[in-house]
Order: sequence, then C-alpha cells, then structure tokens
Amino acid sequence: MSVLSGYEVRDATPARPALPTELRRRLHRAMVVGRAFNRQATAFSRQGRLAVYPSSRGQEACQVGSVLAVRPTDWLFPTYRESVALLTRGIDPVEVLSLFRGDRHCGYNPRAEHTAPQCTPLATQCLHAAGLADAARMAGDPVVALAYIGDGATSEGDFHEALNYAAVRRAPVVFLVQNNQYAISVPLAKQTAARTLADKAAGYGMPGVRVDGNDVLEVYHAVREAADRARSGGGPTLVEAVTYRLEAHTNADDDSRYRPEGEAEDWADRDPVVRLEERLLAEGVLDTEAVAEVEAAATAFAAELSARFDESPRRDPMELFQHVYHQLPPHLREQAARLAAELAAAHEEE
Amino acid sequence: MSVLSGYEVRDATPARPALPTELRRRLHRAMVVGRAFNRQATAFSRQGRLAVYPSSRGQEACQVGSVLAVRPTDWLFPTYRESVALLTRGIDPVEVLSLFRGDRHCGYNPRAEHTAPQCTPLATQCLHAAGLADAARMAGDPVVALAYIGDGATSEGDFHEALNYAAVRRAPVVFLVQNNQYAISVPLAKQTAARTLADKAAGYGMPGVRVDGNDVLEVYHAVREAADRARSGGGPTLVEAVTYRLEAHTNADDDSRYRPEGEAEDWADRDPVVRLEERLLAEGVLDTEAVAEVEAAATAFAAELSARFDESPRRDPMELFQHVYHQLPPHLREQAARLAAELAAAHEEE
Amino acid sequence: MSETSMAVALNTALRDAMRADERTLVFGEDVGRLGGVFRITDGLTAEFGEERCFDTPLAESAILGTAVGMAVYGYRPVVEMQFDAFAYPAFEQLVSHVAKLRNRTRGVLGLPLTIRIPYGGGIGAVEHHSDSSEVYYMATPGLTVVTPANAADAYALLRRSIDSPDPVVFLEPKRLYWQKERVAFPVDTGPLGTAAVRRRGRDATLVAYGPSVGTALAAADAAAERGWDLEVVDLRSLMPLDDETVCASVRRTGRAVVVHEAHGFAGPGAEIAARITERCFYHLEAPVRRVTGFDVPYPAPLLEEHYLPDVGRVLDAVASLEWERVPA
Amino acid sequence: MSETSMAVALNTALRDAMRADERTLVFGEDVGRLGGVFRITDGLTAEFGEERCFDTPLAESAILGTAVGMAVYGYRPVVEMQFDAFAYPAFEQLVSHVAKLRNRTRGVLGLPLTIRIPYGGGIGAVEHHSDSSEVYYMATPGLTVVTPANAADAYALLRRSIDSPDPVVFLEPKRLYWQKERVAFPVDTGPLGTAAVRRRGRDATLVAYGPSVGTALAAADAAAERGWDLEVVDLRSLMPLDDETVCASVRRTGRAVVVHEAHGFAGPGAEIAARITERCFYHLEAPVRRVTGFDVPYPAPLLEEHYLPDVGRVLDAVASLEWERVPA
Ligand SMILES: Cc1ncc(C[n+]2csc(CCOP(=O)(O)OP(=O)(O)O)c2C)c(N)n1
Ligand SMILES: Cc1ncc(C[n+]2csc(CCOP(=O)(O)OP(=O)(O)O)c2C)c(N)n1
Ligand SMILES: [Mg+2]
Ligand SMILES: [Mg+2]
Repeated sequence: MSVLSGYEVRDATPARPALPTELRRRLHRAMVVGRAFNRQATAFSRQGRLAVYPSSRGQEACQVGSVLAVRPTDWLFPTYRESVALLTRGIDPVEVLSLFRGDRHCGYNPRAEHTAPQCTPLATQCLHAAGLADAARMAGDPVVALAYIGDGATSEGDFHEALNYAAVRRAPVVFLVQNNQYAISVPLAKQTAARTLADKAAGYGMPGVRVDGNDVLEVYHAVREAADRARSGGGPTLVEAVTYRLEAHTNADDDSRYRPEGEAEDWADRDPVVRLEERLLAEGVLDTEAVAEVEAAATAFAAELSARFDESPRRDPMELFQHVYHQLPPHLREQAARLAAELAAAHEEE
Repeated sequence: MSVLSGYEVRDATPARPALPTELRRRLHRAMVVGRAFNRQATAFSRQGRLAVYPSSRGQEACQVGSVLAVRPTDWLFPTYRESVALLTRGIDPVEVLSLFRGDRHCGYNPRAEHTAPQCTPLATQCLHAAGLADAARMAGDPVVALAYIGDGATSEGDFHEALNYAAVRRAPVVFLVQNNQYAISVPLAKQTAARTLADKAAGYGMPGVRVDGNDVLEVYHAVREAADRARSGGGPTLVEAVTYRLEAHTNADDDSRYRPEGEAEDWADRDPVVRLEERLLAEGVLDTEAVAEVEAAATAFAAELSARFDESPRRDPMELFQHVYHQLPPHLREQAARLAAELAAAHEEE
Repeated sequence: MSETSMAVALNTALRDAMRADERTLVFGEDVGRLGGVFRITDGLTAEFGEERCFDTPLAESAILGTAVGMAVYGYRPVVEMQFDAFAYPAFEQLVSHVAKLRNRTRGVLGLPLTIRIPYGGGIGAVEHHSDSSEVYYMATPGLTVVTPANAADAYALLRRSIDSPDPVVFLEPKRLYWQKERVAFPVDTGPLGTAAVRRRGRDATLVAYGPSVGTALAAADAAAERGWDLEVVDLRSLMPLDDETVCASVRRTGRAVVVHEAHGFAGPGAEIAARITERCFYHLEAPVRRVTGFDVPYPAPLLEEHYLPDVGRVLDAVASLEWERVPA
Repeated sequence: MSETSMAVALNTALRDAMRADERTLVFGEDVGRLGGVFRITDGLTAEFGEERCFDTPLAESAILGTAVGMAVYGYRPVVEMQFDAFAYPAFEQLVSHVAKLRNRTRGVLGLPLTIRIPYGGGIGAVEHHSDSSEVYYMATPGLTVVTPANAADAYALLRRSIDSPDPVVFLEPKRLYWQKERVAFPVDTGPLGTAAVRRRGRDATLVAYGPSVGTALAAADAAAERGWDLEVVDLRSLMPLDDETVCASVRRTGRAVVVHEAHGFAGPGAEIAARITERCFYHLEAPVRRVTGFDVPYPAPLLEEHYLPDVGRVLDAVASLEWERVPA
C-alpha cells in the first residue's frame, strides 16, 4: 500500500472480509462462461462469422468483477473490449456480438440494459459516463456510472476532461482502466511516464486505486468500494486493474510483431480463471463436481450460441433511413423513396 | 515542501544562493516596465485604441521571471495574456499589441523572436511546445520550449495530451501554469478538485513544482531549474505559479460580477512589483535613486509607446490573399482579382 | 411590444424554456454568475439555481460529452460554446456521438440537446472569434442546424430547438446580438426547417441567412434604385433546407444569388446553389451566383470589411445574371 | 514494372521520401514496429530507426499538435490518423492552427506537413471506421486535400504532398489499398491540383475521385452498352479543384454527373456541381447530377452495399440527363 497525495493506491491485497460463498460461486461461473464466450467468439471470427472480434481473454476478472460489483440499475459505459462485461450484465450474447458481426451498431437496448453502446472512439465514453452520473446526482437517484477504458486511451484528452469534470462536480462515476499493457501494438512504457495509471487520480483530486486485475475478488472489492463511495456522495474514483490481453488486439492483428518473447506465456501463468478456480477449490467454496458442472454449463452456453449464430441476420435496407432524426426531413424522404424504388425494381427483376 | 509521488512540490521557499545583483536589477526593471506597459495598454483599450486588452497586471513576476530564466534561443509559447513576457523577450511593444489592435494576427516575426504567435485557442499551444521541444531534442540542439498556460486551460484535453507526450518522449519543455485564480469568471474551485495544479504532474511522471507567482525570484529559480533539467535531458516539468489577475479578464469583462468583495484588495497587498522593490531596497540592491531612474525609464517607455500608437496602421486589403498557401491556387487568384478590381473601382470613384 | 434585441430574445427564450420544463439545463463556460460573455444566460443562475444553470470546467469536449450523458438520463441540456472556433475541440463528440446516437441505438437514445454557438464576424474580434463554421454542421447527418436573423426568430427557433427531440446546432450571429427591434414574447414563427420570405420581388431571388439577411435586404433596396425587384429569402434552417420555399421563389424569378459570410469553397452556398440548380434548372436564366467570404482565414479586424460580403458585391452578382437575355 | 498495390505504393513513397530528405519524420499510432494497422508504414522503423518513424501516445490532437511544433522547428512530419473518424479529435489543431499558421504569421511559419487519413467505407468495418470526411477539409482554407484512385497516383501524390511547403490532407481510400496494379516506382503524375481524364467520351462527364473512380469507370463501361459514351474525370485533388480539366470536359459533353461516396448534403459534390454550373451553365443540357452516399450515418456492414453509390445509381443519374432534348 502506498500513499499518493493523500489517496490510497493499493499495490497489495489488504485483508478484507471474505465475500459470501454464493457471490464467489457466481463470480466463478461468470468467469468461466466469459472465457467460453471469448473462445467461441474468437472461433467465430476465424470462421468468418464475425467481421472482427476484440477478445478479452485474460481480462475476464476485470470485467466480471466490476459488473457484479455494481447494481443492475447502475449504468455501464463499455468499449469494444467489454463483451464479457456485457454478457455478465445479462445481455443476450447474440446482441453483444451484433456490432462485430456487422449487423447493427448496437445490438441491445441500452436503456433496458442500463448499458451504453459499445464505444469505439476511444475515451469519449468517459464523458458520457460523467454526464449521466452527474445527471443522476442532480436527480437524487442512487445511480452510479461505471466507465471502462484501456491503458492506451488514458492518453486521450477526453479521459482527462472526464475525470476532471467528474471530480469537480462529484459525479458518481467509477473509471475502471483495464491496463492490459498494450494499445494495439504500443506498450505502456510508450503511453505514459507515470509510475502507475492510478497516479493520474492525484491530478483530479480523486482516489486512485491500483489492483491486480487478474484477481476477480480484488477487482470486485475495489469497484464495490468505489461505487459505494460514489453513491454516497463521495465522488468519482479511478481504478487501475493491472491485467494482460492474452490474444491479439483483434483477430485482424498480428501480435507476434510487437510482443517480447515469453511475455504472453508469463501472463498465461497468472490466468485469472485458473487462479480463481484453484483458490476456490482450495478454500472449499467449490469442489471438482461443481467445477465440472460450471464447465459443462459454459460448454452448453457456447454450443447454443454457435447454433443461434447459424441464422444470418437479414435487415430491411430501408432501415438506413430510420432513426437518423425523430422524423424524416424532406431530403431524406426523397432519398428513402429512391432506395425504395430501387429495391422494388430489384424485387421485380427476381 | 511536500512530496508528491516522489516529486518535489515546493510550497515554501527553500534556501538558494542569491542571484547576481545585475540580474536582480534587470528583473526589477523588467517588472516595472511590464507594469507600465500593462497600465498603458489598458489605457489604450479604454481610449478605443485597442480592440481588446487582456491585462496581466499582478502577474508580471510570472512573466518576467520565466522569460529571463530561459535563453533567447529557447522558444516561448505564449497565450493572449503574455504581453509582458513578450516585451521582456525584447519584442517591440507595438508588435506585441498588433493582435489586440486588430491589425495583424501576429505582429512580430516568430522565428526571429523564437516566440510562437500569441495563442487564443486554449491549451493548444502546449502541444506545439511539446513538438518543437521534441524536435530540438531529436536534432540534438540545446533548445527548451517554455509553454504558458492559465489555470482554466488546464482542464482542456490538449493540456493533458501535451504533458503526457512531453513526458513520454522526454521533450525539453517547461509548462508554466499561471494560476491567477480565474478563468474569466470561473474560480479555481470549479476548475479542479486537485489539491494543487502542480499535483497534476504526478499523472505524467514529471516533476511538479508550485511557487509563489508573485515572487519573481521564486519564479526565476523554478523555471531556471526546470529549463536546466530539460536541457540536460531530464524531460519536462510542470510549474504552477500561484498569482492573481488584478484587472478584469479583458477590458470587455466586468469582474464585479464574480469576485468576492475584498479579494482583489487582499491580492493587491501582495503586488509583485511592490514586493520586489521593497525587498531589493531592503537588501541594498537598489536605492531610491535607482528606483526613481527605473520609474522614469518606464514612464518614458510608456510615453514613447503612446506616441507611436498615434499612427494608425494601414494595410493593403490585398494582404487578405497572401500567405494562405505558398502560392495562390486558381480559385484564390480569381478572388484576388475580384478584390483588386473592386479596389481599383473604389479608387477611381475617389 | 417593447424594444428588444436578439440577445434579450435568446435570454428570454432560455428563461421561458427553463420555466416550461424543469429538465432543461443550461451549462458551459462562464454561463453562470457572469451570464455568459455575451450575457445571453444572464440571470438564469439567479432564477433557477446553480443546479440548472452552471459553469463547467473549461473543456468543450467535456461540455458536449457530458451533455450526451445528461440527455440520455432524461435532461434537456442547452450548452453554450463560447465562440465558433471554440466548438472545434468538441468536434469528435459532435460528429461521432451527438449526430449519431439516435441512429446507433435504433431510436432508443435520442438526444434532445441544443448547442448554442455564437458565430461569424463583423465585430472586430481577434482571430478565432469570427469563424462561420456552419458548413461543418450541415455536412453531418443527424444534426439540425438553424440560425436566426432577427429577434423574433431568435426566440422562436431557440424554443423550437430546445423542444426538439433531436440535437440542434443553434448558431447565433454575434453581430446581430445588439440590433434593436420590436417584438413581444412569446412568439412562434413556425416549425424548424422552414424559410421565410423577407421581401417579395419578381426579378431575382437573394437567398441568405443569419448575419447576411440584412446585407441581402440592403442590397435589394439598392437594387430597386437600379430597377431590379429582388426577393429575399431568409433560410433560418440550414439543415434541413426549405427547398419548397426557395424553389418556389426561384421558379418565379428565374435568377438566384446566395449570400453568406462563410467561405465560398465547399461552403453552405455550394449546397444551396446545387439544390436550386437541380430543382429549377429549366427556370434559370443564369447560373446561381454565390457571394461569400473569400476562401482565406478570417482576417484581422483591420481588413474584415474587405472580407465580408457587402451590398456592392451582391449587386455585382445580380448584375451578372444575364439580364439582356430576358425579353423585357 | 511489377505487380503492386496502393498500400505498397504508399509504403514505397514514404520510404523514398525519408531517403530523399532526412527531415522527413513519420509518426502516429502503431506506425512503428507494427507498421500501421494497414501496414502502410511497414519497415520504416527498421530502416530509419525509432527517431524517424515512431509510435506516439494514443492522442490524435497531440499527434497533429506536436507535428506543428516539429514543422516549425524544421522537420517535415508525415502523420497518420488511424481511421477517418479518429482524426476528429484533432479538428481544432487542424482548423485553428494547421490550416492557418502560415497566414497568421505572414508566411514565416509555413507548415510542410502531411496528414495521412485512411478514409471511406466498403471494407465491412464497424461504425466510425468508414467515414468519408473529406468535405470538412475541403471547407477549411489553408489546407490542400488530395486523394489517389490508383497506385501510381498514390505514390506520386504522396511524394508531392510531402514535398509541399503547405499542409496536405492526404486521403487514402481504404478499399483500394489491396487492389492489384502494375506500376514502376518512382513515378510522377503531375503537380498537386490537377485532375486526370481516365476515359474519353463525348456524351457526358462523370466526375469522381478516390474510391468512386472505379465505380465511375464501371458505369461508363455499362453505359457504353446502352449507347452512351461517357468521359470519366478523376479529380485527384479536392482542394484546389482542377476547374480547367473538369470544365473543358463538361463543355464538350454538355452533361455531368458527380459521383462520390461521401454524404450528398453539403458534400464535396455540392461544390463540384456548383462550380461546373457557374462555369459551364450555357453548355449544360441538364443540371449537374450528384450520385452520393445517402445523408445518414454510415451504416453497419450488413447494409453498406445499399448505402454506397453503385453502377446502377450512376446509370440512373445519367439517364436523367435529358437526352431527348438533344438533336441526335
Ligand atoms: C479516438 C480513437 N483513436 C484511435 C482509435 C483506433 N484504436 C482502436 S483500439 C486502439 C488501442 C486502444 O488501446 P487501449 O486503450 O489500451 O485499449 P485495449 O484495446 O487494449 O483494450 C486504437 C488506437 C480509436 N478507436 N479511437
Ligand atoms: C478552446 C477555447 N475555449 C474557450 C475560449 C474562450 N476563453 C478565452 S480566455 C478563457 C479563460 C481562460 O482562463 P485561464 O486558462 O485561467 O487563463 P487566464 O485568462 O486566466 O490567463 C476562455 C474561456 C478559448 N479562447 N479557447
Ligand atoms: Mg490496452
Ligand atoms: Mg486564469
């Protein structure tokens, strides 16, 4: 534990009351299912059934631990990397993959799920989170925003503006940086000269917490504490979860170009799913039968997902003109009519 | 003195060898002349001889101390507020005021003066400074960039991106924040929740130094040390100079709308020019005669400036088309011909 | 009906909108106690409290980005960008989120969000304070772009913008802020997206908006002395454009000149001229002419009179409309 | 003359420019060891070292803003924005500084700076990776905007851009990166600002650029079967536009269709159509038509084929050019 301008930066695990058994089992199950999802989605991408997939294999503890640490009414602000977080929130996996399949910009209903669309323009979602949280604060609602961001994206101006805004206005936001060591090919050392990413909190006057992102219990505790503090008016927190992306940036990336040899293997030894399983087995929270049951459930989940993926989506091309505005302005009405005529003509030709 | 993640934040004046007498006199003279300049320019703005003037009365120590702490070959990156800094650099005061007079976007030759144009889009100049400094580093030149920025502008994304870039690349930049307590009407407390602005340095892994910005010797020392470190490969430093803008944001602003009563008076008691003068008199660096001589020189300077301002600038309207590109593209040639014809017609009518 | 100005009209519209709907929030730089550098938000914090009209940290991307979050949560933010060129730091939020969020979420997260931007020149300001940036917004599907040319429209269009379920870029012509007029509030001047004919005429149509409407009207007066009877259309909405009103006029007159202060090249007038030509080609006696700012950075005040379109330039353009071809 | 692609042409141009002038620097996100996500900078760090081709922190405003400082110091930066929509965070630097610095300093601080931006759709990418953002740059005086449609131009225009003393926005049509062609490098295809006639024809002129030149040529082939002999002009430079070449063609053919993938409303085609009309009005048999992307956010891949202009739409536009009015 070290001190950063009055705020706690946790480098080691402090003693904490153990989480309820039921919750620990739930975390485990979500991790195993998340891992199966990553595996299956990567397989889809290899099979060409997804246009692209940014795997979070190795980062499941960050995503599962954080989502389960907040309430279903709290809002998530995910990036493209957060598929397992969304799955853990309870979003239909097909809807989670809609973006990567090239089907829809956002496959799920963000309002129903209290989850913003998966965000590609880096760091921009942090501002949406700060604004939504500030709105909830003004409305007097006990709602927290959980904003996800990668290590690389902390270099963007929007990250800075969001943390500053949230701190000044004491908006109830938890900023969770998954420091997976790389921004595509660029390693952390080229991204920042700071000692840690959590150090950045000092510049905003907010607590900065650094946790082992491959330990789901650590992540759960840190996010839970931050969310509780935010909910009770204590303002935002920056949580850095130190982890590693075990796969390439996406299936289109070639990580052999930039990873030092042996690095991925070292991190694989700290696999968050394996670690949790070993620990819970040792603590008697799980036995081998329970583990087998969870594995089987995860396998069944993946198989079902695969089966559901057999059906390719079909969308009416006229959707192009929907929801650009709440109603079509005249020039779009003209353009829509043109497309409709084209489609009708093509239909006749068939 | 307090410690910020391993870096020094100076809250009090440490013992330092006194500066050479000649230098202290030079600082004094520049402060007095700077004050006279602020007074004269504000008078111009009241007389309608300047479209606008952002006075730095109260901040002369920051500007004089910083400019004299670097070499004439070091580059300055000023904002609109830095008139006294530019004057101290040796730029013709009429050229300094060119922007505010509505004459030219930049009245001086930036390359000859090693001084970028006065920058209005807040915080953007920090990136130019970082880039130029990085270029100098790559070229192996002993050149430092001194970037000026206000407290308010530290909230902009470009400030963050510049500090981060400079720190990662060890670019020789000194970022000098003149914390004059306000961004137009917005007080520091609404700008940041950080303990100090110097605290922001931790997030970039660079030294953060906080000095009394109304003490020109303090500012000189801090900037000198930072520049020396930068020049010798030690990377950038963030210097926060705590000061106060004694006048309104510009002559167009009404600061009675937002200043708490008595605040300006309190700060006026810490007037940097008065303080320096008292100190140098007490230390025997100056005597009353010397002070009188400097005052007289400043008065003469202001009078001369005023006389030179009697001539209104006249510019050839065809300048509109100059220097948009290195040579006129065809459509601008057409437009220029049109303007030339208009001017010729107007001339004939006369 | 008392003497007023566009600044007062805008201030009144904000106050009335905040009274009408408590979800309406106003925020930005210096909009609180100071009342904005142009005093458009004057008195709002006093009346509605700091929670409904507040100063943000100095960061435009933050202002717009947090407004997105607030709108998603159910508020109706009205944000101020202090000057035209200072909206650029928010460009990514504007283009990639504000303009697209309704579409990206299939209608679930529409953004009732108004972005007020004082724009344009003619006020003797230093660089970066006089940009006519409207074409960047027009070219971004998902945005509505409006701009008033008088106090009644300033009030009415701002109320309509705030009430719109879509994000509206509301452009305020700085140099008209203090022009005196007589208007009684509240006033409604019709739905967003409709142009207004400000002067009837038979011979040619001047199409203008915002700060250039006055120039167009003055040019029409001057043209009358030369025997040309000009119609003047005030677009009011730049996206969508009211093709119907514009084209009805041009079909009658057979000639058109677009007047604006923004740059010409790839400026608003390009779209306006192209649309008129597409729709009225066989009614046109001459090509649609454009009278615009030159394609150079906005100059320092000393030369801005030479930059800005004026009556003389409009008349020159009108004169070029091939009058000799028409049977008298 | 061996088989190559636009990606290889660009890579070769960068390498040759770095060899020719050691002040040339290449930087951006992932351009170093990875060689860029499209591999356009592949091998440059290996050949020239980390000081001349390097990865920056992940911040586009920083990339462009520091490039300004480097150019002022005497380097010639070539920066990469990873995708079209990810250039938006740098918009303020681009508009308020890059475009204006030469003018603001009366010629003292010109910026020999090249901004490479992969742009446009048709590659099945997720949202924010397919924007055709060229009109934002065209509308900003001080910038030069070019875009190649083949490998020879990719090489030649990039070399010319890097050599230019002015900032150039160099737009790379993503979907043409891997198209195979035969070219020998080095190759020069003329000064910036000149268009090229890709196909001669008598009946109408198709004006296109970048990713749409192929569409235009395919449409011309298809049109030939219907008896229309179409000329195809590849603009190559969007700012300045080569009025001479375009208008010479249109004056001969009397008809024009502008084809591009960017949005139509206030898009590049508006300026192109307006200029043609202003200059060739009395030669036109029909209004200049525009075939463009629809004015909606770029869609998800599943629907992009319906968004993108294709041969059918170009032919429809050609068919609308009032053929019956001409004497056969
Ligand atoms: C504004 C912006 N710039 C660039 C990109 C392209 N890009 C996509 S992911 C990525 C790296 C992000 O790294 P990090 O923030 O560490 O997140 P990770 O992918 O490791 O989860 C980049 C550069 C983008 N999406 N948005
Ligand atoms: C990007 C940008 N946004 C807004 C403004 C308008 N503006 C000019 S000065 C100012 C306040 C700046 O405050 P601070 O940084 O503290 O500097 P000071 O004026 O106190 O020296 C504002 C908001 C601007 N110039 N640039
Ligand atoms: Mg990462
Ligand atoms: Mg200040």
